[in-house]
Amino acid sequence: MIDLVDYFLTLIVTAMIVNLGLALYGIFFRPSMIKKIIALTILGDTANTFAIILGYRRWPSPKTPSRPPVLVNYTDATPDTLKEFVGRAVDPLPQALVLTAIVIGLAVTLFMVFLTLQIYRAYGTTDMRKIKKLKG
Amino acid sequence: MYDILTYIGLIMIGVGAIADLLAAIGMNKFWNFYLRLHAATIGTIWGAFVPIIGASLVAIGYEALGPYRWFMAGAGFVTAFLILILAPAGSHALARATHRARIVKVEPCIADHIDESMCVKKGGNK
Amino acid sequence: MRHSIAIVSLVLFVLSMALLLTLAKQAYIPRKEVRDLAKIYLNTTYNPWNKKFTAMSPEGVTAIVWDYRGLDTVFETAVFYLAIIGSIALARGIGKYSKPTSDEKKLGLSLIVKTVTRITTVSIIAVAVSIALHGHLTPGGGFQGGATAAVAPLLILIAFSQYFLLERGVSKDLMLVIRSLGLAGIGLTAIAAYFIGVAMNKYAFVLQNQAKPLSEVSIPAYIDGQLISGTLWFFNISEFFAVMAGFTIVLILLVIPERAFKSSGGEEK
Amino acid sequence: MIDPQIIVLGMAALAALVSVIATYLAILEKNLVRAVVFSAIQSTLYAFLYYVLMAPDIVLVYIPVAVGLYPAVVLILISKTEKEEKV
Amino acid sequence: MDPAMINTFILYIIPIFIIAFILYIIRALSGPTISDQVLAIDAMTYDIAAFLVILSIFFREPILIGAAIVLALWIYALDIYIAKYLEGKEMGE
Repeated sequence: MIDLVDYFLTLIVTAMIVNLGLALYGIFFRPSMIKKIIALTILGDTANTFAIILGYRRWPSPKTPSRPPVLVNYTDATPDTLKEFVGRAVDPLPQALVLTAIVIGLAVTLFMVFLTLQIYRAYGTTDMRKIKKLKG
Repeated sequence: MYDILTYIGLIMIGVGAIADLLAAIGMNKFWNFYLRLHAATIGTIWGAFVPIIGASLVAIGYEALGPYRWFMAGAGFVTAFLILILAPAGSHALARATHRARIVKVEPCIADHIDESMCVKKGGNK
Repeated sequence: MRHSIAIVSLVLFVLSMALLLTLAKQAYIPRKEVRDLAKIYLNTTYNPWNKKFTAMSPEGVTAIVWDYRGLDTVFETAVFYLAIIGSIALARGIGKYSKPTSDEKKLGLSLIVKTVTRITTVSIIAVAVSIALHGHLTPGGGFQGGATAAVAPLLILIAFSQYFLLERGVSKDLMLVIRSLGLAGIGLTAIAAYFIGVAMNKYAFVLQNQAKPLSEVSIPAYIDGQLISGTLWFFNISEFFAVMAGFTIVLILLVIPERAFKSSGGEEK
Repeated sequence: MIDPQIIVLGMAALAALVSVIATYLAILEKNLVRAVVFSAIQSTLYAFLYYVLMAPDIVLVYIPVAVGLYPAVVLILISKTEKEEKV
Repeated sequence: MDPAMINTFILYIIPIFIIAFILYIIRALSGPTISDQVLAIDAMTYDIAAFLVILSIFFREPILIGAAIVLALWIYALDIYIAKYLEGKEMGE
């Protein structure tokens, strides 16, 4: 009998790998630049999800779920609450890295949107195959 | 005192869940965009507004959360209020744009005063 | 549906592959323990009993973003800044354009949407500011608040029109000023501890928050009994303005109508 | 009594599985507006996934970016350029 | 009231929400027109927002509730964009 928790976590990872493959297909083999931008956003999100899964931890016991890396009752904190917090909280480092990655990804996507817009204004198409044949 | 709030809240959550299920069935059973708007109304007001209010009431009576339960109840009421004003406005904008762009015809139709050509009367020319 | 066979086979592939990987114990499975590095971070993020290493912020993520890994974030802000600058540079060469002479009410969406958007915009700004100001206590921070606040001008641009924003003084130049102020705030906060150290004739680091074993300078963690976690609060506010203004500039440039480009001598299609 | 962890992670697995379908349709769809809508579905599901994986910070930054800003920006681009992808 | 009883009740409620969610997502993926899809996403997301509030009671984590507010706010923005696009005007006017 397989462990269902193991199976579900593996399922999430496998689904993310398939999403990664689909997004790569979109980036490499779809002709439209807009479709490439959409695929690129999906690729970035999927890569971020891998980092989040890396920082997850399983529930310490069936009654106590793991918790976000935020200490809630900081005003009346004692060493015991801190110990309980360290025993249950998930890893904060991947979340901190993903946080900036998402905002920078948006800025880069905005840059690519402007690039596509200027290409369309200059050449009248967003099809990569036609843009490749253009000279000057 | 808090027990009564908790019971009311749990009943509201249950009612909301069942209403949500009915709205989801309606969303699949109706055959037209304008008919599905009715199902969406049930799904947003009864299926989201009511359970969030219920969850906030449960949170007020939840002693284990400490002082943070007031924060939780307040945030829940804010969310419910936002859904109450945002969901109808959103579906209004969508329905108006759909009607203006002539994407979907009004199918079980008696009279359409905005645009008579969008109206498909029963037994009319198809 | 056209794609139904492909979808069913894709789902079956995912399910069976996951089953195989689980049986073979080959996939990465999170355990009940976190890594030792994460334990150090979690132990010291708010720890009044360990004054030498703590960041004095109950929020682990904000503490890492602006304290433990602060230099990374400063350079990431620089990357963000350069991407926005690149977008502005690409959008140059647009001629003057005027407001269409038709009725004011024809611009934008219907009256109901406009009224609801007025209410919503206020609540968006309120939510964004609360996310940014409480970034060191509850989930949130400068990036979250800035990205949240950037949706408010976008909603106004789309539900009303861009002239609604421009007539009320929210222009590209004002946003550039706010953005520069935010970036200057980040820079000043980063070197604040260093200047305090110079003034007090002690050792101090750039991007230092609380006292460290080698330097005793620390930015006060409490002001008037309220926990502000030293530099984190100032970093969050500055980053909020920088991110919000940066996105608003790009969005204002993006919705300029196409006839502005044509009137400046672009190619006719 | 069933283990609550199985139910919670099962929801996350369901969201991940549906996001595969949404991604597939977003990549393969020829009408670009529909591709953006499918991409929005995928973003919503990812946000739910992040919530279950206990990352409220990421949810707070991901929802404005992926549901609020990406579709708007790409829709503005589509309305200025082409709305069909010719394969 | 006993927290364990509340959690048990929520555990029985969760499957109903999941079935509703699956039915919504079927419509959101297969809707014949874009309007149908966006309407289904709309209903689905408000459903998820309510679900997140209930889950934050289930997890006993009050700070997780901020996600629900943000989700409820932004899905309205998606409606507005699609409506503006369908009306066929220039996006900024």
